[in-house]
Amino acid sequence: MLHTVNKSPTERNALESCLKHLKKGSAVLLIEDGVYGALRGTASTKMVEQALKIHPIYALSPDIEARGMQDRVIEGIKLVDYNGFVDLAVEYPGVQAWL
Amino acid sequence: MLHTVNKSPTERNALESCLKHLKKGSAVLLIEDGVYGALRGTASTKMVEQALKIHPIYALSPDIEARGMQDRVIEGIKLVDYNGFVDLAVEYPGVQAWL
Amino acid sequence: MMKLGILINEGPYTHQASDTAYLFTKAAIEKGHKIHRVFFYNDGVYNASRLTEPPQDDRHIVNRWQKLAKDHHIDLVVCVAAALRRGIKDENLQEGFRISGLGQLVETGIQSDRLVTFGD
Amino acid sequence: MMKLGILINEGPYTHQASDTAYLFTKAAIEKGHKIHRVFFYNDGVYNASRLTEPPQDDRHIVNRWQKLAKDHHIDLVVCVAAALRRGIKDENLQEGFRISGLGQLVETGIQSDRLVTFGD
Amino acid sequence: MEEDAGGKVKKFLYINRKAPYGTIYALESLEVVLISAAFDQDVSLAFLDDGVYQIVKGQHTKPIDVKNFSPTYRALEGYDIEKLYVEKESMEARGLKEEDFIVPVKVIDTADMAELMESQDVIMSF
Amino acid sequence: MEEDAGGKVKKFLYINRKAPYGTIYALESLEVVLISAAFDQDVSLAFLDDGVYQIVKGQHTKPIDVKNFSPTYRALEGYDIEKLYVEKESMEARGLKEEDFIVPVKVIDTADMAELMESQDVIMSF
Repeated sequence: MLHTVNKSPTERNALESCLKHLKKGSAVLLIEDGVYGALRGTASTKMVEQALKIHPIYALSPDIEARGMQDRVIEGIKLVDYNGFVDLAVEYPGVQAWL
Repeated sequence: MLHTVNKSPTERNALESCLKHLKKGSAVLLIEDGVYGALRGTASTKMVEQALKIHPIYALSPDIEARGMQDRVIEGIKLVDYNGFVDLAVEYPGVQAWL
Repeated sequence: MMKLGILINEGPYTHQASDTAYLFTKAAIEKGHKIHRVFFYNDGVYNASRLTEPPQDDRHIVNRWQKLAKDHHIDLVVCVAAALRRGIKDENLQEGFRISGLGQLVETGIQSDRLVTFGD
Repeated sequence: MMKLGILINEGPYTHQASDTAYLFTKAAIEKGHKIHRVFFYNDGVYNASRLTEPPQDDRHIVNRWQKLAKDHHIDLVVCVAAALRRGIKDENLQEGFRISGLGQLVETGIQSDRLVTFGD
Repeated sequence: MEEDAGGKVKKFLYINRKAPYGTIYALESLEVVLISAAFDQDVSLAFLDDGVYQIVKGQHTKPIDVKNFSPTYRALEGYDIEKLYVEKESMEARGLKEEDFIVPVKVIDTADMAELMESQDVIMSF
Repeated sequence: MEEDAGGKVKKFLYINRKAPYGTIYALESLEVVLISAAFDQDVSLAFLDDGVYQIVKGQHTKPIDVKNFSPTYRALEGYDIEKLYVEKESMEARGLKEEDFIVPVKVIDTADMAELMESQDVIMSF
């Protein structure tokens, strides 16, 4: 399953709840304000780094750049553009949005 | 100042942020989904009880009843209706909404 | 008796903000306070759509505001910039609302004893 | 090549959901995938308002969807129940969108290889 | 209503993570669930995070002048929609017990909820 | 524009707690701030919680096809709106430093932010 998260982890509980519900083989894609979850040195970094040990985590680079966060992404998080988003949605057997 | 909070404390950070910014003499009014912050036995109860030692906390009873929470309100939190909301807005020198 | 300004930032039905604002405003009027203005901003501009048609058994948020304003001579102002980008124009504006500039919001803040905000 | 269904739950400009959905859908088409339907629900119905008029230097979200649909024969469906309570009707519906029932959303789930949701 | 979906039966999961009344998502999610009953699919509902508040007993919405839609969850059984799952950790963090709910539900833990999500064909979240 | 407000000068505080682009609140808040410049009031802006992200340097919005409004914060000075406050704790929890901001700001702690809020006549939050 590909899980998409579009909320900032410092404003809402969506990312935290998502990470608790990942099964083996699942991946996370951070989009929109969700990309704040991809950053180094924040209150949520440790939680994300823990999940990253087990699950691939992606972040939508257009959203990262829009927010000026291009130099702050946690090592190991893969950046994708909209084409990459489409590829992920196709590659995984389903897409679950954590709204 | 009267601070209004309309977000659930288990979904967003609004209540937590509000409580950190209370000055002596300020009060909090929980409305809409914010009334979930008025409940006993939840993950946010302790935080609210701490604030209650120093600040008056009110909850909008129509919103409490709508959500079926009438028997779960923390002792010491005062219930008000829309008339009471108006009285509080008038009594305090300003109203700050934590959106 | 006080002069109150009301700011509504969310659309009807989707968020409770407009419901709460309405019930607050009604209570304030009944208590003898004066409503300087109700200002609709952000998605709040959708509260002014004349085409709104809720289910029969549901409250009619738009018409409720309209009636309250008519009965008590309340100024219902919809922000023009917020309205244009959301498709609210004279063409679909309910009677009793008027479209004006953001300056009316700032003026509400200046002229009211309290500005009370309802949003998300 | 896959058949994708798109669900949009938020209105234009207010939330980024419709922007992301558009850019995703466009990329999917360019990659050769088929879009079974774009379904507009909740505040998503506001994406279909013909009266929408953003500032000159801003993207026109409504017309952008309309053009994409025309160029690639995409079915843009607006939920009738969600639309009525939000004041979207034939009267202010942009060409290229059609109003229909929620069953079309369930059908999209059944017929598509993937349903991708964009919301708040 | 067009109910012919070519004979396919898919597993549909409706995920409810938001509280009722503050926003319309809970109600409009329920409206989709009701419609889906006509399509003979394999439907489940999951209540987690603040979504567990949607099905709490004793909702009285008259004071806020909004329709109380919680009794509708009881009607789901009549449409053969009987798989309602509540996440234990979400329920407990809100001081709720199984008997607080207006409908019979199956209480499952986070690991089982994750399993449930993973086993679906179509997931809808509002 | 009607700018006559009877000569009153009030303290206006615009509170920014939301990130930019995911929602329109940051932009539409800024639009009110700009209009307020015409009214000769005593205007301050507060950035706390995710609001601090609004004024981070290096925003490039072309890839999401949305207008980058962050340079507009720099224009505020020209309208004599110079009191921009950032909450230290919010900034640090997001790994940001004072030099990461696109405009000069005053960094204050939570206690001072609370003081600032308390001293205002009109508070607008979006």
